[in-house]
Amino acid sequence: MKLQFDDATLAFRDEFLAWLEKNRPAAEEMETDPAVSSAHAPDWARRWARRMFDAGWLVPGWAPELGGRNAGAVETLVYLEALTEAGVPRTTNPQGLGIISPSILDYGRPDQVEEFAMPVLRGELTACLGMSEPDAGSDLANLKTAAVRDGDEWVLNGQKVWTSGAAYADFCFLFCRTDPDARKHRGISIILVPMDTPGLEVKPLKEIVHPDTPDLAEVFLDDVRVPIENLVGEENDGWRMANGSLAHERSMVWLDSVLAIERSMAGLLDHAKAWMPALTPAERALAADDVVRLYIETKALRALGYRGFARFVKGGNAPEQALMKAYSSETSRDLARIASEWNGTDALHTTSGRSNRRRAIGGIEGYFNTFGSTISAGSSEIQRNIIAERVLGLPRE
Amino acid sequence: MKLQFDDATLAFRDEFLAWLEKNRPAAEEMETDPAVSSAHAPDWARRWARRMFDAGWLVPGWAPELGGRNAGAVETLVYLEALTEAGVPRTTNPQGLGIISPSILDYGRPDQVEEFAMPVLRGELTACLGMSEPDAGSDLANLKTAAVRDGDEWVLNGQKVWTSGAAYADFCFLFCRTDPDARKHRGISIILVPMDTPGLEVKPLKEIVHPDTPDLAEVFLDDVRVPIENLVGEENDGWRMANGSLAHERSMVWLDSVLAIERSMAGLLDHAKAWMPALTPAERALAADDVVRLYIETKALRALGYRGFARFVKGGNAPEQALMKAYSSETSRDLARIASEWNGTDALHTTSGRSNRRRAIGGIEGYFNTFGSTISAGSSEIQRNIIAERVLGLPRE
Amino acid sequence: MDLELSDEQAELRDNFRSVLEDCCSPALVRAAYEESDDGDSLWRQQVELGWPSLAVPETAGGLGYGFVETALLAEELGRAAAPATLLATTSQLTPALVEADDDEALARVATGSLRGTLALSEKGRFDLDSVATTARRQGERWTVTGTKDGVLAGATADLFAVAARDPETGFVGLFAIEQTDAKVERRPGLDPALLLADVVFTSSPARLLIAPDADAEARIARITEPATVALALHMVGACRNIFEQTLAYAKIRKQYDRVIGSFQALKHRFADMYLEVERATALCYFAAVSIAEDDPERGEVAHLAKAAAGDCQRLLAEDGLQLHGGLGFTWEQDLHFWLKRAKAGEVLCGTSAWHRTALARRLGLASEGDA
Amino acid sequence: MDLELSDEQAELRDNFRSVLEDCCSPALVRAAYEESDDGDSLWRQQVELGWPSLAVPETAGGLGYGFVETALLAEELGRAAAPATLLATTSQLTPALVEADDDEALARVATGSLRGTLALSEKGRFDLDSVATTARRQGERWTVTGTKDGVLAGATADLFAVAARDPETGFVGLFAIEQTDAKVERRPGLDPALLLADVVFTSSPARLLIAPDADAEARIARITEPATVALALHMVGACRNIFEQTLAYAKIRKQYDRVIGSFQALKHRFADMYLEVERATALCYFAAVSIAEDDPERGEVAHLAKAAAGDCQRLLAEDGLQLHGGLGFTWEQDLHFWLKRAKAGEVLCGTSAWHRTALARRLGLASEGDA
Repeated sequence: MKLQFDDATLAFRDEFLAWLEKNRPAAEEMETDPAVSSAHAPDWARRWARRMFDAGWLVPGWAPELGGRNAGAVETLVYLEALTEAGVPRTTNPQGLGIISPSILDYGRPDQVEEFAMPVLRGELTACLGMSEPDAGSDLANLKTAAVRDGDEWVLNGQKVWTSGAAYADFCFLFCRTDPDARKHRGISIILVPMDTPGLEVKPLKEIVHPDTPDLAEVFLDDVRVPIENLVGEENDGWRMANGSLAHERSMVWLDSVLAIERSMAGLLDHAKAWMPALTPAERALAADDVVRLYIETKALRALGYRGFARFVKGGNAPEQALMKAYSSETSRDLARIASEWNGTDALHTTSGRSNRRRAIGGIEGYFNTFGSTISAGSSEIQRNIIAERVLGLPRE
Repeated sequence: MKLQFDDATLAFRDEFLAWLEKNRPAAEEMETDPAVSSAHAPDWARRWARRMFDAGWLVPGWAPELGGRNAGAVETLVYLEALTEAGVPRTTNPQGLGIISPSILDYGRPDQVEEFAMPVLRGELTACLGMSEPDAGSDLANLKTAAVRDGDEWVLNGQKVWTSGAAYADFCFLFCRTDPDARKHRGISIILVPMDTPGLEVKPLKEIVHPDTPDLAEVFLDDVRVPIENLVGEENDGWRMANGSLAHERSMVWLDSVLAIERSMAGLLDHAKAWMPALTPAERALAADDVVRLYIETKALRALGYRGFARFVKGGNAPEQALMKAYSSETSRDLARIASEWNGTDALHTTSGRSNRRRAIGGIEGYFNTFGSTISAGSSEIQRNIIAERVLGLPRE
Repeated sequence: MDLELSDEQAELRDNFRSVLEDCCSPALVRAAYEESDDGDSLWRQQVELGWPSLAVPETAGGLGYGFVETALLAEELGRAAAPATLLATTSQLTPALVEADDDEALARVATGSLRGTLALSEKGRFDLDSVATTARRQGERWTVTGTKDGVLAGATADLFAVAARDPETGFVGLFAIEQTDAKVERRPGLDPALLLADVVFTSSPARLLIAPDADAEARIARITEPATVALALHMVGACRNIFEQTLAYAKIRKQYDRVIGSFQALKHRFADMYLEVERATALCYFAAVSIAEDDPERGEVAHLAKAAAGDCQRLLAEDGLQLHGGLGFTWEQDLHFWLKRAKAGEVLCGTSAWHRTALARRLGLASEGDA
Repeated sequence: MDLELSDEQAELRDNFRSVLEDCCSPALVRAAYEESDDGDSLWRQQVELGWPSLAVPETAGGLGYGFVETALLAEELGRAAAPATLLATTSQLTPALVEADDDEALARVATGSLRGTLALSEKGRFDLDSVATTARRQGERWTVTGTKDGVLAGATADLFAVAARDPETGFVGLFAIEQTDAKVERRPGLDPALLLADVVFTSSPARLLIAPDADAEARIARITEPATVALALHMVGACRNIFEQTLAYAKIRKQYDRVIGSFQALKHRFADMYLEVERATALCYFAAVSIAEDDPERGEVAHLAKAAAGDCQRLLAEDGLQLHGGLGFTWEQDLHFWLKRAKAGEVLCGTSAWHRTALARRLGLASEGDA
């Protein structure tokens, strides 16, 4: 165990910080022209992606031709922390950069890499992930959207739901059923679908908070035709690729959550000091204790995350990953709840605009917003099943 | 809804209080010669039972020949509260008075009533309930203790566990399997077994608290022979009677829990005032809040209990009963936990003697002691299943 | 002690419920969210039904019901997530006018020609100690200056019952101020149907309801207690609706080819939610009957009720949303009306933490200076 | 930052564990409960293994390991619910002697000829402000008068490191007092293997370890921090054992013809228990390495560790016992050794509430006077 990074890692960080200082997008342009969806790339974001790509800072762990510099895991960790500390987003299209491009690089043909993956990396295209369906929820095995081969085209019919960024993305990395007779997990394929293909309709889903800037959407596919070569990987091999896609960068995903919670915690500490004078001494002690409990969770999340990361780097098992998903999303929710409960009637105020979502603290609206994480990408309930069955070896029902 | 009892009820209470004042056992004799088990009746307890029986105060709701006075439900409620407020136990053999005698009265023959039920009511005999078995736990359907008919005798073999008071009881109200081929709930009978029958051995089970005065015991039956006429009710009808037995006085069971928790709460309030000066102001606010939360639970338990009781009196459904078991036992546990957590190193002290068990507050030992209620007679987990399935109508798995 | 509704009370509650199902549908609530509809048509229907007159004494032309009935109405209004005008008028303005023996205003309430609310909270604090608004006397006339926030149904009130401090004596009194003499700033925020407003008084002419003297604090408590209990039960009504919707959903929604309500972990959570709703209901009813009978413990029960309602909203909003999954997260589903109503109640009429600290003081658990 | 054990540390931990499985079986712990056995034979074996010398600097004849290794030993001793002599000697007495540069006493610790502990707590309070025990100087000699309670392994200590206040300056210092100069009252209580005692000093001759001056508080913190973190990890070690026993039981115990571990509600509780144990372990390791590296944040980490250990014992003792059903409630089962060890730790070295309030002060969340 050790607290400090070694000299080589610190030198790597210094190099990045120096580059970042010179090349980062300006706070004003980010403020003036915010990303309003998880697949929306304003001009500054496109320029920023390209600059990162060219300098080998986009995905440091990858080869230079893919926007990286063959950095190690610890270096990547340090890089991600530095970006967060600087308040600069790595991308405004996280699914594109984190899941879709890597999957195409892993399973796609060279022409698909050229046409879809590289443009996403260079900030020229954005992508959305078409997985959830109305009756399938977290359960990919119940997928119903069908792709039927008709000559040299796939004909797609069905409906996706909870598709982040669908209204802004250039193409969709779409999971569909290509063999209606295969059972469950078999018979699923992945097809690349440009969002402007005729027959494809996006209907934004307003959320219970910030209904003015919806990010989620329903995607309806009515005889949508795409070339046969838009199939990624092998036909009916989607389930295996899905597990690959979603596992991408999993070892680092905890960091985003931890950093986000640390930011919220810093906000809560400031906020708390603002409430304190109006409270009675007894209330003050209770409020302080609520905040301290969350402070402990924040520290625990980081400590847990680092332990898991250390095991991952050593090539070992990191059961902390399943834990981190449930724990970090619930901590984030609890933090928002506590922030609102001590905020008096100010907790009833709402903000507008997507860019304000993360910044706002102390509102019940912000509390509701956190349920995005406890519900999506494997709900807290599913994470607990995973921990109990896969990590602790309890029998399936 | 109303807060006050009507005049007739208040008159009933006054009558009982006057009688109680004159006839109650003295605090000193209860102190000097305490009941050390739930089937132990010291001399004063036997005299007290007889006095209650003769005066028609033992079970006010029953007919005079059974020790009652045909009182109504509300009157019984008032009577039980008055006893508790006076600090006088209604009986030192609660299973005998509350479950076993009523069951024999309901299902037994006149000679069994004369030989077993009435002596229990008059304080001449005590009884224990033989239900749990090592592999059956709360699940009566897996009962294995067998009774085989041999001429005019039952031959019993098997083992009971968690039998309260077995070391002091005069007889056991024993559940056993009389038809080994019948499935599950069928084939169970009830037999009355004097505890001094050859072949019956009682092995006290020391608990993790107060190991010096064990109340629970294992009961081993090795070719234990009792007369054929000791069968209660019909052969193989034990399951139906069990549901009857356990339901006895169910509408009032909540009251015992509520009254016990109110006593603990009063103790906690006193205790809390003793800690407070040593604490810092911030700790004081946290301790006060812990106590206040329990105070709210105590009030809620009473309010819930009274609502359920009111529905019961009106002949309606009282889903509060299943709730009350889990909620009251868990509140009692939480109260003991909080009392120990603020008690500094004094929380590590232990007491000895059964009579001190309930009185002691502030010890971790007292906290452990409360698990008797969350585990036994249908654990909190089972209560939640019951609520979900029977009250809320969620499907069985 | 009988904490179950009498047959008459149960009938009244059922009547409130079935009428509100008709005249206060989710579509009407949605109009408050999406079209800034203040629920005027609902108010007119409620007036026709005589509901505003429910708690008005018979001497002032009302039906003269006790507080239990007012509380039941508040519960059903919460179950409907109704626009808040009637809640504020019956549970906040009416007790103030009753305490002040203002039969003239009460008569107007009874006929539906006067809507109003209590304006107490300042800077989000619901205790009299925090009242900085001043009331100044010139001869027989009073004027009030200050700002009140989080005023329930402030957007539709004709009359405000305003807590204000006489700077000369330091006592807080209660004053009636017409809407036309105040500046009302709407704050639709999280739950637009609450019709919240901040209200600014600038030397506003005020009519004395409760004189700022040594008795005033106790008299104002006789208004804030029912207001708090009604709001608590209102929240619990919203929570019970969340509970029923979530339970119904769990009985039909399938995951992994099973109805999700058959998963044991969810069953146990439903048992816990059920307990939380029943527990809060029982405490609120206990509080309501204590106030109705003017029991000596009435000062304690409002704290119990609001603290229990706080626990209830915390669990029900959280599990209700979580167990609905993505569906509950969408604007088009109605669920969020009740989620927001339940949570918004937490910061009105004092948070549960505030009520718990007040209870600690009553129980003698705070040292001098701990406040 | 790397919070996973190095290969060498993992090997050492495994060694502690396997040795303790042999020489500190549940039967040995039972002897402490049933036969007032103080674990002397265990102590002799531990001395043979050189464990008391682990944290003693090489200059004083010890192995000179850092605090991480001491913490790992404390964790494994908790996993074994071991008689507490070694825990107290390595995590309480040794840091005191190291801070005082007392190489002579350290050398005796290293050879196993000196056992000892910290005597700080009075009336159940573990903060220096609560120290009323006095230290009086006459020439070069000090005498100490006062009563310490809840002294860990006080029953077997040869030497006490005693916090006492100089009434002249008001500062608290630390003093070494021989067992023969103290009156030791054993308090076996809940967990007899903790060997707790109350210790009374009456003008007891005392050797100065840390002078009662302006620096003393900071220097004593450098002793109480490792003592607290070691105890926290000791509790977590006990909790991990409870967790593993309960998990194993849930995999074989059947109810309603199903292994109880297949019920989803129990699965989710196991997931929560697992989180609680992993979370507390991670924070304790973080605290241990911060102390080992003398990080500027070391003053904060002991609070984090002990508060997390408090949460951990609360859940694990409760669910561990509950899910074992009646079986866990019996004396003949060993489970209660760990239940009691885990819970007893909560009231030693400061409760979790006390550590949280200390953290609140450090974070600037308390106003002046709130303390």
